[in-house]
Amino acid sequence: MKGEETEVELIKEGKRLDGRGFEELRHIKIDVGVLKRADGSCYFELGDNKVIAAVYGPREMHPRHAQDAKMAVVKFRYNMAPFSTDDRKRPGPDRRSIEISKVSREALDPVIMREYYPKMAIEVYAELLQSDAGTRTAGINAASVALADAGIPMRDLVSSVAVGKIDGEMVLDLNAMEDNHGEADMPVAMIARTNTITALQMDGRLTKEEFERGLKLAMGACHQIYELQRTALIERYSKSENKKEEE
Amino acid sequence: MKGEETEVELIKEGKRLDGRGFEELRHIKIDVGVLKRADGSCYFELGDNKVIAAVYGPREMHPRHAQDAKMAVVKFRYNMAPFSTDDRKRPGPDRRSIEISKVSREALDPVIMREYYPKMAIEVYAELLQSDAGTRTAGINAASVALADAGIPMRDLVSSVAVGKIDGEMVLDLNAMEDNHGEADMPVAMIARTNTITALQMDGRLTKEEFERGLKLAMGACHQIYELQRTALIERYSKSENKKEEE
Amino acid sequence: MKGEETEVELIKEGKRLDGRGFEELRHIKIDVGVLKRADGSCYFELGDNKVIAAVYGPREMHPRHAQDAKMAVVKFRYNMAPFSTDDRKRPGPDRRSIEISKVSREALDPVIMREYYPKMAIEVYAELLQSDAGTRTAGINAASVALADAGIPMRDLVSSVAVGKIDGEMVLDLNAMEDNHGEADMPVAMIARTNTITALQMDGRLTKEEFERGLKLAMGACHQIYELQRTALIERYSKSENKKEEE
Amino acid sequence: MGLEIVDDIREDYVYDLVKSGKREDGRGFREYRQISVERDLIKRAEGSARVKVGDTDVLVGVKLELGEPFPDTPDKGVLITNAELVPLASPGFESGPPNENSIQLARVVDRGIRGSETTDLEKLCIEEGEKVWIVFIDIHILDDNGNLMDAAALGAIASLLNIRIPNEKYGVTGENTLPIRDTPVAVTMVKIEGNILVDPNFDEENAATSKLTVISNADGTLSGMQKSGSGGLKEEEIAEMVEIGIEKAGEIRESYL
Amino acid sequence: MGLEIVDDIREDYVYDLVKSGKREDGRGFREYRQISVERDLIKRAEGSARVKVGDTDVLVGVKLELGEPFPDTPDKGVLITNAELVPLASPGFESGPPNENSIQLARVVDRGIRGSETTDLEKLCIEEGEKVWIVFIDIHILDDNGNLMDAAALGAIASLLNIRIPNEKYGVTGENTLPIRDTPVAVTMVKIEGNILVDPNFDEENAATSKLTVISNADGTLSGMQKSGSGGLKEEEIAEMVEIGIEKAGEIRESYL
Amino acid sequence: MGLEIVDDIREDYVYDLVKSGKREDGRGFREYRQISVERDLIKRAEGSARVKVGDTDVLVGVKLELGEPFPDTPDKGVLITNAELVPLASPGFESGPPNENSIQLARVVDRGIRGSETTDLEKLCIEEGEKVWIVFIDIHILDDNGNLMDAAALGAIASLLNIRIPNEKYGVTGENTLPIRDTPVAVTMVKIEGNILVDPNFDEENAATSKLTVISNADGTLSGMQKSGSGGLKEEEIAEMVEIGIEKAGEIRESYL
Repeated sequence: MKGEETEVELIKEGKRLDGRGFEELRHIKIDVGVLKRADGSCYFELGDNKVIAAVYGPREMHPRHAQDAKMAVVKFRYNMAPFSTDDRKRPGPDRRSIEISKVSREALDPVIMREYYPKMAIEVYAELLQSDAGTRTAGINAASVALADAGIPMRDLVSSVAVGKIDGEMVLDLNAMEDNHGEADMPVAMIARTNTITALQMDGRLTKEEFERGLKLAMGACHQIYELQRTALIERYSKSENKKEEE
Repeated sequence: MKGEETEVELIKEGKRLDGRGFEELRHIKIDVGVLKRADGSCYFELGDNKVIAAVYGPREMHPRHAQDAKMAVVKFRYNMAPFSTDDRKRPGPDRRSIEISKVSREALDPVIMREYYPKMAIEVYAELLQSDAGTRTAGINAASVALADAGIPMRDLVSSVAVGKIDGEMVLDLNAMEDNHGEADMPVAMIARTNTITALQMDGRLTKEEFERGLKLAMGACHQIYELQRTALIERYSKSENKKEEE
Repeated sequence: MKGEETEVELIKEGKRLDGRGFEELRHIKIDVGVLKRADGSCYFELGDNKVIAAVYGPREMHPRHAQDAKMAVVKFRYNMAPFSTDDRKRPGPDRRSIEISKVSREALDPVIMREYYPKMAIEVYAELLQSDAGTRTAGINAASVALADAGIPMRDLVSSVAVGKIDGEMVLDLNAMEDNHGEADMPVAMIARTNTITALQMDGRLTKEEFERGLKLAMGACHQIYELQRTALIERYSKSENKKEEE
Repeated sequence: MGLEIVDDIREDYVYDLVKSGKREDGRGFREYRQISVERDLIKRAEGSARVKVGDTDVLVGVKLELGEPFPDTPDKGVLITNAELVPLASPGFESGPPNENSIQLARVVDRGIRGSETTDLEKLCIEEGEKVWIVFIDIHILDDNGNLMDAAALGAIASLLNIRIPNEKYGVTGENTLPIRDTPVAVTMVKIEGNILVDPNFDEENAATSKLTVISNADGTLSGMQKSGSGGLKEEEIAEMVEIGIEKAGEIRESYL
Repeated sequence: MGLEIVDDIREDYVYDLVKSGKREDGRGFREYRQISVERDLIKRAEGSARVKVGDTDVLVGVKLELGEPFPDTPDKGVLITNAELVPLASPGFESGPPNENSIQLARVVDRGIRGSETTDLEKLCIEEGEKVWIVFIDIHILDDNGNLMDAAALGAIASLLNIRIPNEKYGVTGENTLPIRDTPVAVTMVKIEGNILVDPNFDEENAATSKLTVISNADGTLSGMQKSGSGGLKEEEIAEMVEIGIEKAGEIRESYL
Repeated sequence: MGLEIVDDIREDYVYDLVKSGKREDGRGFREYRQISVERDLIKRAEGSARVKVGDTDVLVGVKLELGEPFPDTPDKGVLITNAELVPLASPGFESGPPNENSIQLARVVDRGIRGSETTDLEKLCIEEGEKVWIVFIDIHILDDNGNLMDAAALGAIASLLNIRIPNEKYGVTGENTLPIRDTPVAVTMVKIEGNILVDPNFDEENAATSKLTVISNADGTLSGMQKSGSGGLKEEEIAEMVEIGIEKAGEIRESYL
């Protein structure tokens, strides 16, 4: 969405350049509990996006004056590895990653039972190892699973995906090529069970009708992702159970 | 005072380029209580300088180890808006603004009854919205009134003005053109009632006699400014009183 | 050791360019107690290296959460003055100085009786005023004497020197010319009385045998430096004694 | 701790009011506070606007400087939007580098302008790949009494509408004004106790857990949206907010741009 | 305070084990944990390797960009090694600029590569004094379970061994691979209760007061060494560590490079 | 807290002494401590001077590098003055970026030099608009026992007086010395209990609420002035201080420059 003219033809014979249909997600791969030091962790692949999320906590909140006497403070840090992007990304937070960290934290806040841990911190880290558009949605999906893996009490999982407009069509889950040459991009996060939207951003230009269509499309895909997240957690849980039994 | 030769003729037929006499101030406009969130505030115009000052406090001092057990700590932050200068100013403090903040704080310290509020902080912010030489004096004038508006106990107001040397003459209240091409600049702050100098800087080259003449000139002008500051505060006070009576 | 070819002939007729033999130190000068404000201090010259070290403490450790409940924390700050190098050094820590600070602190830690001062800080500052290769060893030597001058309880002094390889030969105490065009550089710090190595770095390329020869060479030179450090401290001590007697 | 209790009481007060269909300042749920837009106050800037929405007070200044284009858009000018939540404006703001709130503010305003292709960035190119105008939109918050977003966005577009390009100062030739193709307007709403309130004041903003900013253009299309806050929104609530956002933007555009 | 007691107990546990000739994970003193090297996982990078040593997990990516050479080496490319101990990898890591541990990690890996003259920096020059390849070696720690140094150094050399030079992307001509002249391997050892243990895990690293990293090349020469920790080492201990370091490096080189 | 009480006692001690016409170190009110100026200690610098005023110890080094002029003065060299209050010099100094005290110190020294047009910046131009000498005056404080300002200013002018321009190192041609047109000298005074004391030591500086630095030139003109501290001064006190400042500057100039 760089305000560029769409010079590239992104849809050919009813298919997108990577062969997907309009309402088709990229391939998704979820591994739970991939890190040893973290209290919870998740590796999430969305097409060529590769992200690892880790959760630490609840633990003491520093600095003290930032504690909340009534509930845990959730910290979220979205970070791109220097080699994750086409041009090397300078290490450290930039304005984009600071905004994404805020949006991601607010996407997860509604499901975390923060009131259980007054004055504590729950820290969530999402490291982008490879990026191909949609990184913030991949990060939220990974973080949601990592929170569950860490045993943080949650009302439900959060699932996230973007929709966008390319060549005049509303399509699901833009890749980098589509994002760069498309007309609009709209990341959404949702609590699938209650259809509650917890993150919503829009960028580009859409009519009201396109927006509404896009939102429905995203919500449907969030349900798909939610099932994949649940399955991954159940597998992980049953593995640990089996391990225990073996012992 | 950039060490530049005076190539520009700054005085013509006994008048300065903007038509002022040697001992004439630029127009001054003072509005008290212009901000709602701040505990006290003041908008001050000096020619083309536009500054807003706000005061918060007394309130708890952070960090604790910077508290003074015997009196309140005054913080002063002089800041130029990015659009206030000819070339855009990069946001954030630079060396010049850090020095001006120190000088301005020390100009105000002598009148603030800091001993009333041990361990507390009194925070003063001066935002320069448009600059035309003399910004630090405008900032001190505005801050002094804002402190009074915030109800901070004060021994008196502080008034401030610069004098300088242009085309060999000592004149009052340099504008940017005069400052850039003049031979010396000398900002002064004073407690008018007791003729106590609380800030004094000099830059450029002056004889002892020129310096003494300049100082007298500045002191006289501080008395004028003091009257304007008092009038503005009285007006503000009577307005509030009227309001109360109407209720 | 910049991975550069050795184009410069560094050894002529069995002597180094500055006339030294292979196993010869540069001239060393040690002055103890050169600063008044510091609790202990030492000026150390090693050839053209000039360094002043100062010690403050034991005193309260800030911030608190960095305190160690069982022993004092030693802070070490190696800093180059902007004019100490061929090209002006930008003020402030860079990656090199941060690493050297760590290595120097760990070189001194083993001799400081840190367990005497739980929760306290012992601060060591080494300011490089002029540099000519071997600055970190000069800094460690100076700091070690300054710690003793400050009366910090120590098991022994630490002595430090570098060895290196130039024109195929292992030599002692490289100067800048030798360092820039040499094949390897290896700074060593040692507790002379017990022959305990407390710092060891190597950079360049050495065979195992060259390394072992180099280490022996460095250890021998550390004994020489140790004697000079002791002598300087004894002189300082006797001077203070004489002063006392005179009073 | 004392302050936290006060915050709780204020929140409860806002909730109770809203439940009985009222707002602190007597407005209707769909009603903006008094808006004013003053233009060209800052003569050192190439464009400026001071926007007040109730007691919220925002000064936006636009400066143009010559610089190099980005390598991937060699024929376009550069737009940089920056917001400073200076500590003058609120007891909660602190000195220091931009925090997440000021960054979000700047980036949402920026995206609204880009999304609508408000400025024709190609008109800001002087020499392809070499020299273009860099347009700095600086948002300076003076008094934060809630809903900085709408005030900042309005200030930005109002400033852009009449900038004077400083060709002479920089010794280049070209047109002196910048054609503005659209006028994106931001409308922010919060959800409190199931009700949608436009233009939240400070207490309402604090009390609400969900906030949505909807940026729309003269033709009713959307050019930006941002949900914030630690709560959720339902699809139908969002639809309603979009509806309201477009309508209110139209009213503001008509009155103030 | 509670945590400190736990630390003490863990340390004592490690000491007791070592005294009885054992290690937490059942290894021998001279035994590495299981090593794995996965290459080219990151397609945005010109070279990459994920190295696991036991549960320690490090991802190294190499990116090449065009830039200017240093003035004193106008005919050579530039090598920049950077390490990020991101807070994802350990409860003890914090966000923020690189601290002394990450700086030391990056600098020791960097010196190992330079010392062995692994990369022929002259081959990275495109136009003398004007345009050279800048090689960024970025070490991204994912899981710190001890001995980051060896994993990072192995990841760096494994990444360098098969980088693809992005000539096309930058519109220059030249060879597509970088000849690697040597393969420095780092071997880290700690001294605990008078014993030398290779490849310390997290608890062993914490319990030990002295650590030595020995970097050596295919021909058995040394190209880097770094002692760390607040304890000392004897000459004969160092000699033994160098011996072990060279031997273990040979084994790792053979199996994984 | 303990420290604050000590501070109070020291302050009272200084007050009592001054009231009875005395100073801690036995000096008269108008008397400087012993001054020494050592030149050219630092051979890596193009000029240097170590100035001691009593136990106050300041090292100033001047480095010249080639660089670009400022756009508004294309035919002039650039003078940059920087001061570092390194934590070695005082228990009160902290590591980190320059604070307001070090910035004030550097800026007042800098203005003194500029005000007197000490250096002919046009002589430092090599190629108009392209290449000029950048003169870095770096003030490095070694021991702060009061009155850093006078020591730093004296070190700066003493360093400038005999700099060697490094034409050869940078491969340019030109004169090897810099003509110095004037010799500004700073004299700092404090007011304590109604008395004016020159060259305050550390305790006097802490005890005084008002301090004035007067910088003057060989011909008795003033080229800089700075009041600091949280107290006020009367017109006649300032006049007296200016008088003393010019006189003392003359004495220092004669003895040490």
